[in-house]
Amino acid sequence: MIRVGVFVCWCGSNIAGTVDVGKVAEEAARIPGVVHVEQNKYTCSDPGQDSIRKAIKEHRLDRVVVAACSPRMHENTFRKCAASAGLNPYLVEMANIREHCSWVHSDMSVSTPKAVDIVRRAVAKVKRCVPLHPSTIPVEKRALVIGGGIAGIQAALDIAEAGYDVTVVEREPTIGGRMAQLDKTFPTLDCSSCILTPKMVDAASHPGIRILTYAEVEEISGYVGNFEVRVRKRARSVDEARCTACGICILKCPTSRDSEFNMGLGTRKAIYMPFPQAVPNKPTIDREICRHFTAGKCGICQKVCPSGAVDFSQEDQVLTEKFGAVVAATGATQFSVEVYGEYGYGRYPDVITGLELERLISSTGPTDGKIRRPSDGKIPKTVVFIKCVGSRDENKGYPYCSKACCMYTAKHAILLKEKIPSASAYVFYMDVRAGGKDYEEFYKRSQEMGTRYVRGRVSRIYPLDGKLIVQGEDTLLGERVEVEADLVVLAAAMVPQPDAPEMARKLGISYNQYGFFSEAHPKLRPVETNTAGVFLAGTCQGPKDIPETVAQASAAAAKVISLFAKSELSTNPNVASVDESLCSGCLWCSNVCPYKAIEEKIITERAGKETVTRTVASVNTGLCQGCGACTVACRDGAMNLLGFTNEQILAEVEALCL
Amino acid sequence: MKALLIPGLARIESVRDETAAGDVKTFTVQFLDEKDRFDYMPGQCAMLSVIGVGECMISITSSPTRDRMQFSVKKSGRVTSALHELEAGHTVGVRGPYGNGFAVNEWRNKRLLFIAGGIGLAPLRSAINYCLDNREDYGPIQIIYGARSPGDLCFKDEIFKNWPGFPETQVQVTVDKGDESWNGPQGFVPSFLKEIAPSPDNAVAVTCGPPIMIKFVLQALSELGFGDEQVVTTLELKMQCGVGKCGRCNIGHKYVCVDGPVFTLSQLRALPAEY
Amino acid sequence: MSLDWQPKIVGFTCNWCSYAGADLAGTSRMSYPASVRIIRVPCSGRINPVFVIRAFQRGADGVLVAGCHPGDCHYSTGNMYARRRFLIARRFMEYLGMDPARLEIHWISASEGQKFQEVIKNMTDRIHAMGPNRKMREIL
Amino acid sequence: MLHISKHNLLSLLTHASSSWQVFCPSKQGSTVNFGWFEGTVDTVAIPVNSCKGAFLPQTEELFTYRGTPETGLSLTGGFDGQKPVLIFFARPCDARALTLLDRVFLEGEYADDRYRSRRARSVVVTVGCKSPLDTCFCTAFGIGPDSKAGSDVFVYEDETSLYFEPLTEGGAGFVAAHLAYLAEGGTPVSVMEELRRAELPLAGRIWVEGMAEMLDSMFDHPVWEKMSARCRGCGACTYLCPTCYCFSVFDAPRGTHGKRYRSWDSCQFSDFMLMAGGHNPRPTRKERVRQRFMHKFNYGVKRQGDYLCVGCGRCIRACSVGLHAASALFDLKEAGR
Amino acid sequence: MNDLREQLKEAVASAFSQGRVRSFVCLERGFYPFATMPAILHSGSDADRVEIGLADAPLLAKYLLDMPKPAGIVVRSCDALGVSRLIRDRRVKREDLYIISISCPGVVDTAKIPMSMHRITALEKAGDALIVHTALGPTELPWSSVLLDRCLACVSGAASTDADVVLDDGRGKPPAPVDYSEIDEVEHMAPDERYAMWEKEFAKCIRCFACRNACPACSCRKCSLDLPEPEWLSRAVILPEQFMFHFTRAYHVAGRCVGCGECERACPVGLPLMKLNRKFTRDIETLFGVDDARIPRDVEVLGTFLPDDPEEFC
Repeated sequence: MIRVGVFVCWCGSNIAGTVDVGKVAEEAARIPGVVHVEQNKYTCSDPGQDSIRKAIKEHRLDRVVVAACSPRMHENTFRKCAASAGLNPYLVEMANIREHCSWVHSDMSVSTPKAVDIVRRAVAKVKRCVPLHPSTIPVEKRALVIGGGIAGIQAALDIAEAGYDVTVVEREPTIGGRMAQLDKTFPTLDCSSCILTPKMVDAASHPGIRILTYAEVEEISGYVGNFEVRVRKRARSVDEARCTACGICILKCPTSRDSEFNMGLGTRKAIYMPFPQAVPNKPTIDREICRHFTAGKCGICQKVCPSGAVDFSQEDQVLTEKFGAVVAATGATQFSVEVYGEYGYGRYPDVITGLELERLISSTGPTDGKIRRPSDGKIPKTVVFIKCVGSRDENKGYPYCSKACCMYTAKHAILLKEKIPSASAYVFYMDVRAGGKDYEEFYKRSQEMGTRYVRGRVSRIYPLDGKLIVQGEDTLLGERVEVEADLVVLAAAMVPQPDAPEMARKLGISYNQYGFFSEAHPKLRPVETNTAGVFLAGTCQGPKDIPETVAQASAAAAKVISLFAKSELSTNPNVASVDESLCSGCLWCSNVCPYKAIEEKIITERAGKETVTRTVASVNTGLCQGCGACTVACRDGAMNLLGFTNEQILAEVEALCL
Repeated sequence: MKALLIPGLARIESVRDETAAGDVKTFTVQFLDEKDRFDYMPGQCAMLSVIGVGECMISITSSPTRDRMQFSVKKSGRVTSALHELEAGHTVGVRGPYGNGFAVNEWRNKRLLFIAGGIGLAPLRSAINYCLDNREDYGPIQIIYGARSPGDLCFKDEIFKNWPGFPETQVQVTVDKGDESWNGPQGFVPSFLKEIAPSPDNAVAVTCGPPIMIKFVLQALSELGFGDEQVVTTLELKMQCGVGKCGRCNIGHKYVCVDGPVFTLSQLRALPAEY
Repeated sequence: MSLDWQPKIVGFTCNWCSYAGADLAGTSRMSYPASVRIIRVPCSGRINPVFVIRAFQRGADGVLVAGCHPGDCHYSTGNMYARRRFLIARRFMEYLGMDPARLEIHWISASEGQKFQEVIKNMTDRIHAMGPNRKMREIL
Repeated sequence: MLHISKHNLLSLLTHASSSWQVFCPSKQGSTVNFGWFEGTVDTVAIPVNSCKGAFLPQTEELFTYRGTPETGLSLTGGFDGQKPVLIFFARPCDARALTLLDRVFLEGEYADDRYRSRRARSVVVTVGCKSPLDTCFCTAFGIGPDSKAGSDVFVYEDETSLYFEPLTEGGAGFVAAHLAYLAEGGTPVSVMEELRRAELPLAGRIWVEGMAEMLDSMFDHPVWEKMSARCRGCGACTYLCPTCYCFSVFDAPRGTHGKRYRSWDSCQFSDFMLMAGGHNPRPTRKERVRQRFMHKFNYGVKRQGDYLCVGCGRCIRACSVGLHAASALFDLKEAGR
Repeated sequence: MNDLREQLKEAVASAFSQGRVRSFVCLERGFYPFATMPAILHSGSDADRVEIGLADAPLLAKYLLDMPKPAGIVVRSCDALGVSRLIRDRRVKREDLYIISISCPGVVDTAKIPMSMHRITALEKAGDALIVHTALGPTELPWSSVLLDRCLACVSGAASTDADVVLDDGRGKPPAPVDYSEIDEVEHMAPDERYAMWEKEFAKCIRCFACRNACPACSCRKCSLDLPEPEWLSRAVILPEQFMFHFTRAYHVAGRCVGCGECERACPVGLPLMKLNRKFTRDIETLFGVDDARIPRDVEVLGTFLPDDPEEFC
């Protein structure tokens, strides 16, 4: 006989505060099949779990219902707990009486009967649970890191250091990412390149790391341990093996355009390296502007190249390779500040973004590290910084806090004072957020150096006699403020890459309403995604500064390493399953399978006195991710989803409607 | 007028596992309401209900000479599986008695040969105990019983201890395949029967078991010289009402539920070969 | 119908978005009427329209089907099939005489706790105004 | 003879429905069906279904239970206090079919209490068949447009009126209860004559004498294979047949309560005989079609003493592939020669 | 007409003689001389039995399931769609079939012949009329007034071209214009009124499964509605279950119904089943931009999607 134990959790007062737990327990005891009910203050705690283990043994329980929080929170906890008491972990079902009940209803007279219904549903389902056993799949111990910024570099180095091969795919001609564009980093003000470029070189020279630059991931199929990835390595038009990076080609190239690396503040050639320390240190021909490709003329670079490395005939290479894990480190980009018409970005050349200022400050930048304003190259005397441009603004930008801007603005103010001691700096801000080691001190330092922080929004900027008049309000003093500025710097928010949703689809992961990739759990699984084997590092997941990015990259690497430490993986046993006796073999199920996990199978069976063969559907449990779309496509009722069977769902419906 | 298809409620007094595999259980039941209780004869059946699941026809394995009604049930379908989930103290539905039962009165003073395989001993057990309880009315009793393995033998207390203790009563047991604990005969029931070669003189042979066994036992019996009138067997078909109304369990014009389940071989031969 | 009659709404939600959205409503303590009872399925593509009929048969006054926004499916395409299935199934139920307001289909993401709250509030209000469902309903 | 103008029939039935449950034909969408009186009646068409449902409803509750086997149970299934059934406008074949059902459900050791209590006080009002259909062959079974077997009241219909002839005490009671609607006088002699002379188109083609005996030796005849080849395996013929009565019993659990029902079942369904272990004694349509016609024309004669067919022709109209009692009798006759 | 029949007989006979088929399903004279019924032939010598089917001709596709292969079939265009359905559902293989397609002027529904003309002895098509012969003499009825409902929505009376033999006498009924007015009518009713209408219709349903068993799109080895567990459908014939049954049946053929109307013809109690099926068909055509959803496709409408399918849910 089925013996269900129901464990009703108080969750301190989280549940017991608004649900009559005693009454729930009392009603649970009346449900057919329930032989044991108990209440616990905190069922997830050690004593709580112990009591489950004890009850399983004492009351010979063969099914367990935990009426507590969301299964997304603790289902695994209780499955492990049951397993440790010798019960198949898939004979556990949770009744979510916290998130779906006690936390959303305050009236006990409605929340208690609802909790009882929820428990009844769980009992109805668990009675139809059968023991499930994970199967195992092999793991391809090679990692793919998408994105060669600091997150990708760090993750690649850590994984490679653990002895596993890593491929880094970067769509720019060089790795380095955003960090390479920065001058100094807060709060220590050490030189960004000085700490980044050694890592770039380390990565490039590491025997376990292969870097594919100027390359993009086109398609990812397969599943954890066994991803198949198609990468398009775009034609560089330069034979990397022959090129000696002498730079003559770049020098002689007659065509140029705005430099992306310098945020459009300088130019680069058609054959170019984004910056001198680029890795790989090989030029790339931008076929969009190269006259050889646009007009069929020129070819100077080829003529001047001493090593014959320029190769116009190079074609894109498409590589298809297997990987066991993927780290998405695709980074973020800068908010398009043009939408703030009042700031005049785009109309007034001396209104720039933070990243542009970085390039102006940087010694490798277009001004060789001298802060000169773009309009006339003059050294600015008064600089206004405006924070929260595109962040914390539901009207024109995004509601979230971009997190790094407070600190980089403080950094900019400090650097300004260092470079131009006579300059004065104004920072218009909403709040200063300086949580983080040494951050508050750093912010203070910028104040101590004379930066004037004005709490308030800037309402308008307009040019007057070579100056920019910045009008705003000091909300602390309640007065209008007007600053005659030479340069205005907008602290633009970090926003997701425009193609992040497309990348998410390739990766089979979800993303939030802004386009940042979603982690599996905001607190407990911050670097994992809902697709097993795909991990997140850096700003693709949300705005971050460098230390946080690097930490997350290492965390993602650790996840990959622990995945690779196993020679095989056990798979989620909640997969589709075919009742061959019912299957008519129409294979409509395979049409709707997103993982191509359903194949045709020929079976032989006795039909009366004859032996006949017929076609049935067959599920590859390694590929099946358990979505269940096939079950609805199956009219025969032959396709079922283990753990979410038709029987179970119908029983749940019935239990809820009693 | 008594409602035809409404079971009386009965309490399960005890549940006994018969086989090592746990696929056969014997349920002893007691009606909750005395007015639902009914008298029956060996070989008769009753509809057993697991209320909320369904009903199935089960032969009554106890003898009317004993006071508690018993059913031995092999787990095979939905209802019997649900029945196997029940324990002492639980409630089942019982209605009956149905079927003709064994012609125990016609067997008086005859030599009785019972041949059973596996759970097929259940209906015969009722007759065997009935005859043993009226021992003086019957001639020598010979019981030949077999199962797939020693663990599959039912009613072990009776076949090994109780029955052999009666006068002129012989129990011979075989298993298809023995194990280390088994030192008795091995082999299938029909060949075991042929080895023993009981005499057909003034005898009635009663057999029950899996269809394939019955088929070969019937052959063996006629080889041993048993006439069709001397051979009795029981049949099993899907039943829904038990009272000859639902139109399901017919073989030709005979309904197993009311005209059977006990048939002589000569009666069977007169029916279409549908079963 | 008594004044404090509370409709019974059976909610089928996908595990990744809508169930999580309901969780978020919980963690954010967004209160809503205690009318809905959720059945968690992996994906809206797992929800058989027949389940909806069964819910009405057994006594549901309303049914909510919820999944990830199209494009955001954890399994990439499950909700696309769900959308097709329910586009026609919902019309068909209406054709059979079911009041369309009793079956609602929404895309609720994991971050839309508030949307979940609003959906339940609005649905409950509408169904409350209509009274208990009697169509297709079994009387025991 | 007492008679009523056709115009007043509805008021009579409306009145009758206060003391009887009236089961009569009425137009339902595109067809005329027997069913419980809901304010309309159709006296012209022969309904697609038979009136057996008044006594053996397609689905009926046997009992409601509360509790569980584990915690204890109570059953409630009271069946009494219902109004008696009035079949209004059965045809002679229908009335005769009820007498055959009676043999199954009322005779022998196990009478069916539900059937009996519905049948006990019932009144069957039968109308003479003035215009038999192309599908009618009741005369093959000794029934005719004016047969009175099984009827309590016989009705003669002319252009304007219905003439009531009570045949039994129950019938007389029914007529007596409705005297207010009935006028005295006249005998519909011409209608009677018409009924007597009515000729059935199939009469010459269908032959049943000796059929039962002939079938004794035809169990393994190849004709079954041929006949069943076109069978689609649905239950239309059996469900519409006035003499088919097979049923199944099943439970509908709903948590800690539920119901046990019985519902018509059909020997033509593949799982009718499917046993728990997976064995099916009638695995193909051949066995199932044979069972149906053997039951009608052989087993029935042996058990109930008569053919379980009244030649109403409903199976002819029901079957989309022309496999019915008439074709079967015809084919079997050919085969048995 | 006779020419066509002669050609057909010949084609069937030669299918056997050339060893192309082991069995052949066609129509033969029924119990009533003017009606036809399915016949499964096993030898060329039976070819004489073959009839074209003027009246009450059942559709044959589904018989292919159980026939010894290779199996032959004679199809009119509606039946050809059924065969195509079975092939798409992988219940039969095209290479196991030998298809003879014939043109069809429409099939008479004898139920549409007025009662007053009973005692039919023979039926005859003469131009645009049906001549009903009875004991009282012949009567002429307009051809279009006596056709089966399915012929009124005919895809095309011309012989289907996906066949091994095409016999077209050029007298096939022209395609019927698509007409969803009966669906519109129901849609224009108030929900309660609609519900009441279906309640009344479904109350007639005796759950005999004639519709399912006749349907070429209902070809599952074991219908899920027959399963005891899970109990999708209770055996209790009560209204909630009738709705469940008719919803499920129609939903299972949604996007797969070939519009042959055989379900409706098979229904012994006259349920307007095509009103259910065609609701799905129409919605599928309008919602998903499918052109004539009756035509079987390699990927079923519900087995695919478009990212920009109509978005009504929010």
